[in-house]
Amino acid sequence: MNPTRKRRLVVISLILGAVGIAATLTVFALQQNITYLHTPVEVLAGKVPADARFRLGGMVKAGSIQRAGDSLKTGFTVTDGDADMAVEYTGILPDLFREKQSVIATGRMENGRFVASEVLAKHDENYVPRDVAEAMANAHKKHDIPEKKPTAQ
Amino acid sequence: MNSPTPDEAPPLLQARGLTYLRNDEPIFGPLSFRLYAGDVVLMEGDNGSGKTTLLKVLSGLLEPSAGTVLLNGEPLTLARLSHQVSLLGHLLGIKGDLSPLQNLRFAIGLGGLRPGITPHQALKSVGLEGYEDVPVRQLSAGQKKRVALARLLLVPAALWLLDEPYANLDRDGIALVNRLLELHALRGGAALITSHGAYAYTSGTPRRIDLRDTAVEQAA
Amino acid sequence: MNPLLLWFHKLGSPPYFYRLAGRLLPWLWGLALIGLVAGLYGGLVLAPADYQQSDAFRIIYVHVPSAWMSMFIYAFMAANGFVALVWRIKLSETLAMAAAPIGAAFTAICLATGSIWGKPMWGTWWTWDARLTSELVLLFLYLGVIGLYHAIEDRRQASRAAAFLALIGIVNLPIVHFSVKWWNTLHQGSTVKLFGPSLIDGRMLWPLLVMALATKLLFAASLLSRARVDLLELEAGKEWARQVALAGERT
Amino acid sequence: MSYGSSASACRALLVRDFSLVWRRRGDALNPVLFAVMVVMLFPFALGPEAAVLARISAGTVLVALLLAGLLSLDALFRSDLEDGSLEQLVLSPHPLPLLLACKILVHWLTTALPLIVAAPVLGELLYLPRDVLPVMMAALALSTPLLSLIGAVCVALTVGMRRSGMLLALLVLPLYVPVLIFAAGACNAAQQGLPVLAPLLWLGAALALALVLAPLACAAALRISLS
Repeated sequence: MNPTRKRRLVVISLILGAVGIAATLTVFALQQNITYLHTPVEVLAGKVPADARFRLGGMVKAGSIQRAGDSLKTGFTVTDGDADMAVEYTGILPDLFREKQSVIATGRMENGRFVASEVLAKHDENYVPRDVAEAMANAHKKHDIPEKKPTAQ
Repeated sequence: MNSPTPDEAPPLLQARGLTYLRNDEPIFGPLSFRLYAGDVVLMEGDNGSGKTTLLKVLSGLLEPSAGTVLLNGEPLTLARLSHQVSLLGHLLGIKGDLSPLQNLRFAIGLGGLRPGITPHQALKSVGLEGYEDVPVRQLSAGQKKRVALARLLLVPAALWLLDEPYANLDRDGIALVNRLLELHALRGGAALITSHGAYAYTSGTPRRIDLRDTAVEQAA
Repeated sequence: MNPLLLWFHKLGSPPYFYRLAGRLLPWLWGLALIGLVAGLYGGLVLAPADYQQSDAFRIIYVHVPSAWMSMFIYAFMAANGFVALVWRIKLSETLAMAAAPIGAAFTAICLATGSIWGKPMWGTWWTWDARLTSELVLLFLYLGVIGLYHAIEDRRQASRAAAFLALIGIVNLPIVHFSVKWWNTLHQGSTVKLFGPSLIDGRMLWPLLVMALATKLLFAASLLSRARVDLLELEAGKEWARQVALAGERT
Repeated sequence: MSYGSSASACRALLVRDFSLVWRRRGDALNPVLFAVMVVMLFPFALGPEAAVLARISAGTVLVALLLAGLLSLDALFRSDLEDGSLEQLVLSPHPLPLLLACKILVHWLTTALPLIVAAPVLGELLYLPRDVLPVMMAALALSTPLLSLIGAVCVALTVGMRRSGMLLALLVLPLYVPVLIFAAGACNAAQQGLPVLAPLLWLGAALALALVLAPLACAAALRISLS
């Protein structure tokens, strides 16, 4: 075999080897799941260590928002459909924060409540004109169809 | 490899219509010439006439804008070329922090060793006996050049490309370079040297190539 | 040679490209302008307000097209860089380097509009989520390519070095695109999908598509304008460039 | 005639570069000193509160090491370029990527390794929780070679320039960011008692690719820069 070809063979097999190793490690890495946020179910199942600061993700439960009259303190419940988690936050909430809205709250657990230092509203990828949304809501009410949940994740 | 008789052998180095442009300004060329085993060719040209660039193109460091370089009749690839070419540029490629011996050992590791010579012998033949273990930094400019010349002796390359080999050398040094060139030519090597004209290869009858002259075809 | 290859070959010659671009440019600028006006009017005035974000959503008519352009231009730049490195085609070098500042501008617009929108909607100017971070990295890659190009004196060597950097940076493109899918983060997923139904009402969609087209035209127009100047500079010593300069003086 | 094997060329290169570092062993410690200084500034700026410092300790150490590595990066090919050894390296009959891999190895061993050895001390200065230390060391072991490899490619692109400091930082940082994110991600996860394996595996995967691809890219970049 001439030297050029031999060299090329070595390079190609090295690259293939590296890609193989990298792919294997990637497969293992994908099995471990990197979580950007945790849902209430995961928190209640004890997947988050007690004093860890983490992001809690889910939907604001309908009718759960309680605003304190004299301060910026707000309490609400975040749900992922299976479990609920009480959240406490002091500060200005984003415009999109409302009932049935996906939110991501950063903070830690204190006495069974999640005390948030930051609440971000997650927008979903659906854009619907207001009149259409109202018409749809009316139609759903009329036919008693549960409303389509905006994807929480 | 079979060894054909010298008459049939393709030239050690052949340039065909070699041109180099920088920012679309021609640096040199088109240039055509051949170098056979035993040739020592002097490349003349003023400062800035592209001698250094030509040597870089011939050594494979730069790619020509047009034309081809053939080595033993085969087109240039860096891998093949570098086995057979030794370049001594303005920058000597010598580490000031290391001794001549360490520098030479590195050069041997990189380029291989010509049979029948040791680093000590090479240093002796360039007149640096006794300086083997002195850091190169403490040597004079001419002595540094001699270390680089010792490298040429050690590495088994048939073609020497020397950029201003006489610069920084005293009369003995110039004689030494000429002696080395002669020896190299006798052994079947070839050399292309540049000079801005102040010194010249005195022994033998060196062929000359003038860089100002475009399209030189030098038949041997 | 087959006609398509022949055409590409011709296109690669700077004087031919210079003349062709010169003929195309007025059309491109005109169409881009019309498209921008129509798209912005459609998006900012005609499109109905969103059920959740009301009027604030209208920033997508600038934000989303610039985000698409930031990636499109990078891919364009890297593809031309590849051609420039492999086949040494001068036109590709010029196009790649002319595209870089335009791409950087679109990326900056995308980041700025996203930030302006993020403050009222999400509740933060900036968050280190995967989409935002990778888009910021994209901006730095553009800046690196531009910086490297201008730091090297020899124009052709500079464009090859910068093209090489652009090629290395291309690993970032899939990260930008898939970041919202791979990591479950704050930034929402794609609304307009190439495959499958888009998650946006038709009345809101068409201005977005018009804007997408208009930004492409805008890119093409500014790219050709820039490339023409660069080519003229690069080929200043050539006969055709001298003729162009003389013709310019005469008129 | 014997041209020598590629292995002997690598050995010669390693021997030469190590003796060069040994001749200037004082300079070799500069990155470590720099990292210690950066780390020491944080308690002054943030106050000596242990809880605050412990929270940021792993990230600070990572950033300090990254910056220290960045400082020493410029020297990777600088002296070889200035004395012409780089030309000899490029012209040698052996595969340039292999030789460059050796140079990168020397760079990592002489600048990153002392930093890794110093990392526990730096962590201690910032009250790094003891149980996070092994994870941080693993993250450093995986990320510093990655930084050296990526950095070498960028240095090769800027090698011809006389003043390349800021430009080099601009080129290198976007490529360093993902490495830093995963390394810091592992440390933060460890600090909160979350699983740490995934970011480390990602770093490992990137390292496997970079070990092969970076020397090749570095050689190509160097050829462009020297032309």
